[in-house]
Amino acid sequence: MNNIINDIRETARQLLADGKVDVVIGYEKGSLPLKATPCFVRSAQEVDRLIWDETCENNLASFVANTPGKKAIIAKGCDSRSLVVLIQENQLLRDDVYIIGVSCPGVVNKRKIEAEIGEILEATIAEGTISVKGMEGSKEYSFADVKDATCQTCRYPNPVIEDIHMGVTIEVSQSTPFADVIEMENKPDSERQAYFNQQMSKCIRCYACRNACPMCYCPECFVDCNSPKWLTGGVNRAENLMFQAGRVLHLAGRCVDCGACARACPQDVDIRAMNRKSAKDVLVMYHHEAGISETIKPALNEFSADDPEAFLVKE
Amino acid sequence: MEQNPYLPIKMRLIKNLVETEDRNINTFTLEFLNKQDEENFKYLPGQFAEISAFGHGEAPFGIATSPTEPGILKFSVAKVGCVSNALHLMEEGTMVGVRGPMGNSYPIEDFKGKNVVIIGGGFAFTTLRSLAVYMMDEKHRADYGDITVIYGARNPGLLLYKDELAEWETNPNINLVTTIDKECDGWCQRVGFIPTITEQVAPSSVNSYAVVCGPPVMIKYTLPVLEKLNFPPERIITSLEMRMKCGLGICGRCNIGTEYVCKDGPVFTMAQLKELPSEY
Amino acid sequence: MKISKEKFGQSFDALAAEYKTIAPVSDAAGVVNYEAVESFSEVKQNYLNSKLPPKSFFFPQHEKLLSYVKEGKDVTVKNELKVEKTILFGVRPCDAKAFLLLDTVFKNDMFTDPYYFERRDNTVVIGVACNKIAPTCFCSSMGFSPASSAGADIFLIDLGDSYQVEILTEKGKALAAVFPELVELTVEDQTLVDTIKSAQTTSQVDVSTITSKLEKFFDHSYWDTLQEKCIGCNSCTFSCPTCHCFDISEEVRNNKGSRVRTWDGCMAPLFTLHASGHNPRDKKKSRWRQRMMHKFNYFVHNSGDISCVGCGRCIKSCPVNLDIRQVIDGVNKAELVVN
Amino acid sequence: MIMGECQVKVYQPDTSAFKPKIAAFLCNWCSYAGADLAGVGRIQYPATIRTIRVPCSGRINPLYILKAMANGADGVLISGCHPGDCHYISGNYVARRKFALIQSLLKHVGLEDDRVSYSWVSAAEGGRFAEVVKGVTERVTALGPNKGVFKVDDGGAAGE
Repeated sequence: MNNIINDIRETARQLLADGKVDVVIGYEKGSLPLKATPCFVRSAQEVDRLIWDETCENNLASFVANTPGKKAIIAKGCDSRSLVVLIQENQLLRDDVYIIGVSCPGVVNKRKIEAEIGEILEATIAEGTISVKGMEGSKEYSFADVKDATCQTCRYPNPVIEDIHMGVTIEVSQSTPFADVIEMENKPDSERQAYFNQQMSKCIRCYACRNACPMCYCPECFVDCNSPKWLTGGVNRAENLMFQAGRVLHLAGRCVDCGACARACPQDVDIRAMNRKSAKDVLVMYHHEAGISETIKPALNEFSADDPEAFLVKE
Repeated sequence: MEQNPYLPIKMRLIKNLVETEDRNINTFTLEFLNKQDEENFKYLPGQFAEISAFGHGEAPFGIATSPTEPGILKFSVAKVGCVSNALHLMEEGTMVGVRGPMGNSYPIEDFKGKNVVIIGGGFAFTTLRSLAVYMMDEKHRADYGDITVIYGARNPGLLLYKDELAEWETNPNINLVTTIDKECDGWCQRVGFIPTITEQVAPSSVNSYAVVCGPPVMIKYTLPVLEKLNFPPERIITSLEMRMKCGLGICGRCNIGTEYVCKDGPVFTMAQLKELPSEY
Repeated sequence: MKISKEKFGQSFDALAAEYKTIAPVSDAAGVVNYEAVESFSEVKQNYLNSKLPPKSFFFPQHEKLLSYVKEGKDVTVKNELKVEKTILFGVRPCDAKAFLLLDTVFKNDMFTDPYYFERRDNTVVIGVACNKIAPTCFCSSMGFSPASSAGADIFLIDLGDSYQVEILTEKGKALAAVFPELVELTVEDQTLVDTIKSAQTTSQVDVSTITSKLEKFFDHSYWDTLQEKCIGCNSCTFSCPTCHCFDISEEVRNNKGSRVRTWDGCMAPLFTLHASGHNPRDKKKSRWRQRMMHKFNYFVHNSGDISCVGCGRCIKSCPVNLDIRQVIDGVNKAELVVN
Repeated sequence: MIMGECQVKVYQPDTSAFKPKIAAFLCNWCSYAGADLAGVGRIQYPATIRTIRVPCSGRINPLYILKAMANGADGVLISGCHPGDCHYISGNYVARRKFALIQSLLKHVGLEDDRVSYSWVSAAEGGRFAEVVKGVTERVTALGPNKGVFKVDDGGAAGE
């Protein structure tokens, strides 16, 4: 990892020094253990703030469109897919962004660790091992065991679009994609309903999921619209489900499953469960995955005369 | 327990009058249902009230009537949002909710013995009308010096209270100057933007207060004129507009600096505004 | 004086029959929040603090203010204020202090918010000192400590199998009548009490000069870059025990409706958007500045205290790790440009 | 006219049983005309649907369906032109992709399969329209009233 960060810093330094970009959007060390924080580097002297490790969990693509000027962005596989969608949807000019692609081994799921050993006091990461001192005790974790759920099912750890590549390309194990969704689908209706009820009752509608999502860039979100008023101010299971379902349907064929929403959620709602269901449907029905190529049109911008019609009412 | 300030009183909409030619502003006349309600609703020019269009919501509007006009309240409202649209479509006789009066008022006590120059633009004339009518009332007229009203709109059709303005033209109690932005047929008054006209009319700043309400751009260019005429900032009064919900200084959205516009405002002197962050 | 947990639990259970009792409860995933309980056995022991602040029991996230029925042109309006006698058990010192701050918001020189105060007046707050201090806690910097009793009616210190009891208010006294006789602390108990009382948070920030510094800080360039990584969600404001901004909206079906108030926050652009389209705080920068200025300057002018209690919830919940302690530090370190 | 002469079978609703309310979003050019034809042809079908005419099935926002369920509809029927027959060339092709995803997602989160029904009915298929409504009504009736997966606390029914 150390070599990667040196390369990243050197690249950033060059870009800024040559005036090729105005800002480099990357990660710096956060104030909490095992948490990096987005940073905006505007001068060559500052590039040493940049870091790269398993704590770089934010999807920086969500900052790109709102940051003025030419920018370089450090992009993981999922971030790069978000950039592709943004470019396809004319939210971003390809020429305005210099993509420093980094092959990503995944990010750490801090919450899983905290659930076991309490709030984290100190942590170090070395060679795939995370040593953590928590309020309730210390423990060593193998990174694979505390990898974020998104990263465990990641199929695109290597950037799909980039101007320069960092790190060794990561091989993807071709296990069944969407095994988790299939498992969920096979459960009885009542069980699924109970699961989503329980998840949705946790939501406090802070909209961190929406705001952390690079694809949620609508100037006025349907939840904020007051005529028609889709949602009331009510914060209850049904309203929350309507918010999340509405959001998932807006993201159908666009969601790149970066998991930023789920990681942003302060209430730990399993937002991905719905998004991934929709992503799976898009893959199965329309053989499309969002953001893997600039040339393939998004699934819902396209159609074919023989699209499946299994949803039609039985007559 | 004291009265619940979130509960509106009911008032009957007795007149829903299209005020401007573009049909964008209507004047609503509301009638108190009983003496008690009216007694509890003691207000002064410059204050506002939260009006509920039941089924649509609640929004704050400046009171256009003067306390000297008993039995009713009037509001002139532009059709911009949910509540104002509902009000525009409302049939006469419908009950609306009213909470108030809210906010502070124009400093009419300070105005006593002084000349008052009222400068208004567009549909921001509502509480200014209240002020003018209040001061012109026979009980109060003697308290004040010269009253000058400079009122402008984009075109004659957009002037509020046209009948009343016509009456003021000839009223010796008040010196009315009306203006429109661009010349048009049938208009025999002044033509020009408010700042220019103010400069032409050049009301004396000696022993005078200026009250300015209007669109931000009008205020922006009128203030330098008033400064040139030597109005000190303590004697330039304006009324701010902010998004409001509770009207009680609690919900936080009209907060500017240490002030809550709904409770500590909406009327401020320029001297006060200079101390506040310019977030309005 | 102290009471054994067993006896306290019996009194608690007896009170639960008469009062609505709210206490910290742990869910299956180990997340602690305040919920209605019927017995002391449900109450989570040794918790750090709740994930969401207990402010929602006085100021719910979603609350009906009034309801109405329209009939023809007429309308009937009904007050929806409903209050139950409540015991709020297990409030940490930071949250209890936050109640005192909220009191100054919901009652100002002109108005009193009946929805908040009816609940507040009918609730007995039982505070419990912190035995454990999280790395994100910084209450010691905010003028109190993990064992401050301010804001509580009854204050307990957890001594393992018993509580040291302090009755602080009349409300507390009335409730404490059901406690069996209190016994003296042992020498060991006293040592433990002293340890807990002298504990300080490990994390500290300097807020001694922030209010005066912010006085002339409004146009400082510090705000330009500070907020860049903020994504503008409301997880900080919703998890804050002192944030109190709200929205009032209408929920309607056919001829019936109600007016509800819901939590809102200054981070949302719609918060200040006028119907005309004008927005006085249209930039993330101005919204972030508002949050800081309000907490650390405006609030001090209006209520005499900083509107932050150092509970650290916003630090833990922020998706981009925009740490309020660092922001305070940043203000402290920023140079004022003297013109 | 004497009722006995009427060719169509009179639909006899059971008044005691639960009668669902179904929001029907019908495209202007085919399904709405189909419903019209059913009416003109006096083809009886249950009076359970509340028709909302939309320009094209492609106009149907997924939120319409969610909002109808949230507002207490017991069922939703969506119908447009047959694929290939869209008045706007491709509106229903685009809609078809959306509908498939909506249907799948709603089932996934626990909404009963038959609550929301989709079908293609042309302007000439008045009889078929009636059959579709009958079928949908039967299935929704079998499910019973809206169980509230999306239905929210009725703000308006306060104080009752």
